[in-house]
Amino acid sequence: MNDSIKQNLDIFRKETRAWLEANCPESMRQPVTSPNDLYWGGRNAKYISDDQRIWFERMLEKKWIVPYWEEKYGGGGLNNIEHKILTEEMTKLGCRKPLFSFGISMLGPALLKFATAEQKLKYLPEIVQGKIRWCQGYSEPGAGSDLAGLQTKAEDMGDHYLVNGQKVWTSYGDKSDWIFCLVRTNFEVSKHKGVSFLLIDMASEGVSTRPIKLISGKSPFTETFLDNVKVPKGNLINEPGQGWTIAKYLLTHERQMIGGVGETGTPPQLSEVAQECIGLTNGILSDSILRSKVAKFEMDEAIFDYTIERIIDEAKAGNNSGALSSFFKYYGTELNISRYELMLALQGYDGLAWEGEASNEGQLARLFCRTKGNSIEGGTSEIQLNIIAKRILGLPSS
Amino acid sequence: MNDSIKQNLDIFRKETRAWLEANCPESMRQPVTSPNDLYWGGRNAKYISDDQRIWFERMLEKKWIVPYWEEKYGGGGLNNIEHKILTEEMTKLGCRKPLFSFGISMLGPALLKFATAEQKLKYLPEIVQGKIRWCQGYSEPGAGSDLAGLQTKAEDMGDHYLVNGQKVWTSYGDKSDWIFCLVRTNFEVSKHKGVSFLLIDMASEGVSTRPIKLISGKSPFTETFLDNVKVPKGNLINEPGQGWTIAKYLLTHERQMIGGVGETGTPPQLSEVAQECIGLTNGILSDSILRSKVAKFEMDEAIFDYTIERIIDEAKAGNNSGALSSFFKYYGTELNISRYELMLALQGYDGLAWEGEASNEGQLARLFCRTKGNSIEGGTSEIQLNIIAKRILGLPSS
Amino acid sequence: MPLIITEEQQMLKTSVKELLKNKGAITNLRKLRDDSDPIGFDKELWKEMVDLGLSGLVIPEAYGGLGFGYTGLGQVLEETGRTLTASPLVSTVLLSGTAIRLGGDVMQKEQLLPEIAGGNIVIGFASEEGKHHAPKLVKTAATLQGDSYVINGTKKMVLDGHVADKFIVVARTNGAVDEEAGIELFVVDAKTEGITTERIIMMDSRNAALVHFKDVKISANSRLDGFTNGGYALLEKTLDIARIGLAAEMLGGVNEAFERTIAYLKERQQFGVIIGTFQALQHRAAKMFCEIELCKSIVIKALKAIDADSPDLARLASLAKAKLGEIYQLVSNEGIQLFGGIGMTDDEEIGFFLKRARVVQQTLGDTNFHLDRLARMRFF
Amino acid sequence: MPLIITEEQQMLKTSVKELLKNKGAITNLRKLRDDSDPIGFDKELWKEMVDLGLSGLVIPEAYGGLGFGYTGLGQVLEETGRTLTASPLVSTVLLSGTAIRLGGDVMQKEQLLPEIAGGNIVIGFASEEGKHHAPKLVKTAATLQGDSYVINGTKKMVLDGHVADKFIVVARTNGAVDEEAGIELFVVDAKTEGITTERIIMMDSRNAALVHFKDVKISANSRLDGFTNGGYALLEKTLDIARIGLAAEMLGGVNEAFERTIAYLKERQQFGVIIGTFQALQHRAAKMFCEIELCKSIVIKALKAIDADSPDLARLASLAKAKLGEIYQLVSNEGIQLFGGIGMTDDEEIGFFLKRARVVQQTLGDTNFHLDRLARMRFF
Repeated sequence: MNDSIKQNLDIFRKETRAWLEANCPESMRQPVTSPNDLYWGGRNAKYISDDQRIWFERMLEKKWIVPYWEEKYGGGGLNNIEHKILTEEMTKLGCRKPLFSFGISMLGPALLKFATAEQKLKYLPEIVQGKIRWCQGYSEPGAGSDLAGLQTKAEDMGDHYLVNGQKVWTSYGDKSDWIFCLVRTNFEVSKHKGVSFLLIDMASEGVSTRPIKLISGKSPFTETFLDNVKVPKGNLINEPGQGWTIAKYLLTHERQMIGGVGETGTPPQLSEVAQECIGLTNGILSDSILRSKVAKFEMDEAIFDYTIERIIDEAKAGNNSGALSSFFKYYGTELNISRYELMLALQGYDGLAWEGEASNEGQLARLFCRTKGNSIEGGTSEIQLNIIAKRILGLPSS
Repeated sequence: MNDSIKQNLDIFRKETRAWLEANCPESMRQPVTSPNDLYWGGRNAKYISDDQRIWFERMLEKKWIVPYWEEKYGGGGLNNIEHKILTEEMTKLGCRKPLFSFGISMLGPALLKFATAEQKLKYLPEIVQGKIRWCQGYSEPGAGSDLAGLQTKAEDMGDHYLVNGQKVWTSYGDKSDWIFCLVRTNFEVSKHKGVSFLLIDMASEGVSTRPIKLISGKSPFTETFLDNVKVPKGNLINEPGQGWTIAKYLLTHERQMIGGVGETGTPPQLSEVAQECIGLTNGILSDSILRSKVAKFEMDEAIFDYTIERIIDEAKAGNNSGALSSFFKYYGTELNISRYELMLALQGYDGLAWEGEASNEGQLARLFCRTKGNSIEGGTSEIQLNIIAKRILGLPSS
Repeated sequence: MPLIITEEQQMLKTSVKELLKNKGAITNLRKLRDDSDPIGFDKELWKEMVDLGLSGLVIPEAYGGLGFGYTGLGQVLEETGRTLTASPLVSTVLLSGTAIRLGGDVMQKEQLLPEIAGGNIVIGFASEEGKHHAPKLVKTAATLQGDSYVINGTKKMVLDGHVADKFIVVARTNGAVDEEAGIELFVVDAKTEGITTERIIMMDSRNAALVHFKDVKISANSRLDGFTNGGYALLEKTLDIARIGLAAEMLGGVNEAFERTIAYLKERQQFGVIIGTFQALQHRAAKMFCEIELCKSIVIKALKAIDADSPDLARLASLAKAKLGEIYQLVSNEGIQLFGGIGMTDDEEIGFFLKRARVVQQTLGDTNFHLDRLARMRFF
Repeated sequence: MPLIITEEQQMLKTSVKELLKNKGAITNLRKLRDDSDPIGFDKELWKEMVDLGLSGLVIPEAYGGLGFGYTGLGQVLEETGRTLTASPLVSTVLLSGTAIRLGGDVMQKEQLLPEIAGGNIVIGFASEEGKHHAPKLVKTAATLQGDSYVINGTKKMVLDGHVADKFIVVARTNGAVDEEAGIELFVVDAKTEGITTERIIMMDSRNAALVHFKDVKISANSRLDGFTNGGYALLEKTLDIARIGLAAEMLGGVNEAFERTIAYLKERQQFGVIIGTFQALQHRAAKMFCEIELCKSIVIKALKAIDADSPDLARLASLAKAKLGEIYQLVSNEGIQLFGGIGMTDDEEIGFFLKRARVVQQTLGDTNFHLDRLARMRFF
């Protein structure tokens, strides 16, 4: 990097910090403690505070809602290095993201890669402005891991598609404005080839949603019903039959998100919980059977963290270990499930309450139940093991 | 049962006991401590003592070597109840079996069910008299669990078969006189249908054996090589192509044997070994991690014993639970493997010696190595799990 | 004593299964939960269970019961475990009924056992005080004042405690916390002054109250003093019997969750094939099958030991509770995982087994507690 | 400090791999075993290893070594773990060399380190006395008499002890058994009067002698007294470094056994199909893969911590030894099972990994020991 570029970047960093310090309200620099703290935009958007509105509006004006998209789409046109500097400075100050949006994280990349120029100009700026809240419609009832087996039908009616079918596991389906869907436009060809990628306005007649209640209680998921929904043909992205290619591209983005979403702070250190809940006899945990399990868990937890460290270091050194995302997904979720099994064992009777203030409305029990989904969502543990066996170890298919 | 029959049986029991007491030498009433204590018969038979010879000869004369076979085959013609009484009385007095023989336990049942009258009269009396020591030739190198994939070829040469091939895992192949073999007589038909059951004199030209050394050291197993061996056509049992049916029938007998063979006395109680090897601190085992493993093992061991008890009781009550033999094989061997892993952990450095007097020539380490074969021989653990999944749980084949 | 049930026990089991199939099914528990039912169990169903004699199964005929034995009660509990039926069977019959039968004097028995057999009262068993089951951890004091005891303390996890008519209260007349000597059991009327209860709704949608005793004055003859070796021995024996009863209930849950999972494996398709054909899932199913065979054996063995008054009761109780705790956890986890996304929804019933498994695991000692106890019994 | 090896370390690893591929292969160990070789390692091969500088890797340049560091030595040990090469690398370089480097005074270092680097001597590390690794369990006494120490006691599991030229002996100058204070390390010439050795052939076909010290008189300046915090601290630090080195060796064994098993799964047919297509086996293989990823991480993390003189060394050493012990056991068991009958034969090499896994598991503390130690470090 030559000196003048470096100098320019130093200036950019200084200016960025100054701007953030001047413009990001104090309350928008506090850690997020619940999903309700976030601003999601959309037709029915509500700000939880004036600070939140001010922060969003200032960032929008600065074009830093999606700083790395081209300016013609409402982005800030920053290059990779500038974007990295901005992110670093925001992290340093603790600035919240001004807008949370599946449009930015999931739909946007697909549009940029696969949509027509016209479609990009129509949808991307709306995403940046937070006008439309998007949700994702891939999974269907009965399909589970077999995403490509989807049955939602989009019939070509000349000037529009007539869509019939049902989607499940739509995050915030009841709060979203539009849904990007995988639909089947052709039943004659092999299952992967008949799939198309379609954008549907959820205000259209025939669209309805129903919340899904999980074993842990309420959830952000809904079912989405599509009943004779008319969709303009221009809402199809790329060619008919390209849906699977687009979906695969997007799934990599989704898998990255699952790792980070829902994490609020670091989980409690099990050995400390153990000391508090079980007590010590002669300096060791009074329940020696549980002690053994906690020790084994903490060993694996510590070494899993070093493994993340190592693999990042290897990647930096140019040692790309692609399919390892399946390892992280599998081992990380299994560890988390073990953590909550042990938490429940350590808390004993106190961990079993489901309602009431003392238990914070059954917080531990509900979290415990929720972790059981970790090894299912985003590709089951079995799927991850299949991928490791085949792609990494090269074991043959039957 | 009417009274006169009952009276007769009481008389039979008294006479049996009296005869055994009068005729079974004291030294033949001592527990067997090593396979070398057993009399196996055969062309090169050696008695380890006069008592052993006397005991065999007296039982032979009494026709109680195989008391339940018909007299024309050299048996004692006892019915089921009489045979049960004899066994019970022998057990009470601790009488050893006068003859150990795969001819009695494995080949005999097959001959009785599948052989011609002539073949029965030729082979069965020789078995009873201990003249011929038989061994079994099923497995082949490279076949493993896929028994039916055997490649040993028996070509029909008009007046004889010409046999070429190789067998492995023949118990005491180097000490036996004849081998009963599965051979392929037809390569045109499906693999199960081309198999025949052939008896081969191991003194024939072209038969040779080589001992198999296991990871635990020596073993009773050999490889058996069949190199242009001429076998009379009369040595084929039943029709050509019936070998698989006969083998399946025999395998049930073999699986029963594996449970019992090699067991000399009850294994040590792990918790006692633990107390001795590890010691206690404040009344609990000083190594609390090992304590947890030993406690879990002893739980499963105790309950496995109750399971044997329960299933016997259910069977007595007419509740026949056929495919459960796979459960016993699987769980029993896995338990035994765990037992020796724990023994090794408990004995620490002392359990690692392989030679030398102090360790009784590495007894524990060798036993440990040997247990690794338990989950392979007699149908691998994987095969047992397949059987349970399909036959008991009714899960479909792919 | 063969490890099989008699024809009579089988008949009982079959009629209970019939009764619960409709009236005690999980839909019932779900309704109680969604309606925030103030009682927490179905009183009408309980009446039918009483009419079938279930409340009197282990109460001697002399006291209005059937004297049918615990092996029989175990069959009933197994069926309530299959259907996850909430009822006072555990609190009133298994725990309190056993304590009174073993430890009551003639007057106490004559007064209370017929009421239990008749299904007229609910009795909460108030023993627990800490986060974990710990029978010796008794801080609650029973202080003798003239011809009364005055009770002070707080009890946790009192099943059906918020609707109980009476309590069996474990309290200490002397000795330090964690000492066996001084622990005694008392019968206390729930309406006695100084008692307050807080209903706690548990993960499994059942109730377990927090019960506070503040200067609760009861007559000195409320103590259960009829057991040979004193209060703590009475408590331990009552607990061992109840642990075995819970293990029987757990066996029902294990069997039901497993059978539902196997049925699902046979029907569910992924990638165009029945998922039950996948070998990795087959092996997991087969391993669960093996473990369940062990579960069946220890439950029947332990139930028979109660009826035979075996000296080996404590060891068998811990084996049963430890093993069933381990396997109910395994089977309920595998159930959710193999049902996949649908298993995570509240609409599907498999999740109810997960929740019941975790509550019953903790109740009267989890696998860790009982493995530790087993090790101590063998002096290691 | 990124968790990757440098180019130099990679080059070293590659040249060691080349050397051992032929000359240090398992056939070599088998030959030593079958010939009942009196030394127990291949002297010629050891000479070549010395020529490559391996004996001097962790010895400072000032004392004739390369000062290359433990991360480098770890790469070498990993390769000897793959080939199961028997050599004095563990006894003399990893254990004794480290103790002298850390705890010797200038004279001791000048006398001994160049000899080690030059591959001229074998030094047995004599610390163990019980059935299990227990650093504080030292009964062997070193009694000061004038300007001599007199050593009495018996040491177990002294690697290469029967061919050692010298010993580092852990002995007690005062204090009770199991006390840290009073434990000291001494350099003792093997030819000193009163020393007898008994060669013990181990399960893994290597040697670990029993060494008896009877009134062994050594000069008072044989003590390693150069370490800041005294004898026991020197012992613990030496052991932690050696545990990490052993973990690196184990990683090599784990990788090799796993790769052989995967290769076998791809080639072996049963019922007419490649067994590697069976999903149950695929999942077991995939789970092993994941565990091995963890193994790789903790080994490099711990090796780097030695070279950085990290205060976290003890915890990382126990993590490494505990995890590698667990996974070497898993992978070597699965190796035998998946090779099937052929895996049980002495002709097939997979069984050698099983045997080495069990010996190295016990050496300097097994998984149980280190999990316990980790728990104590976190005060539970």
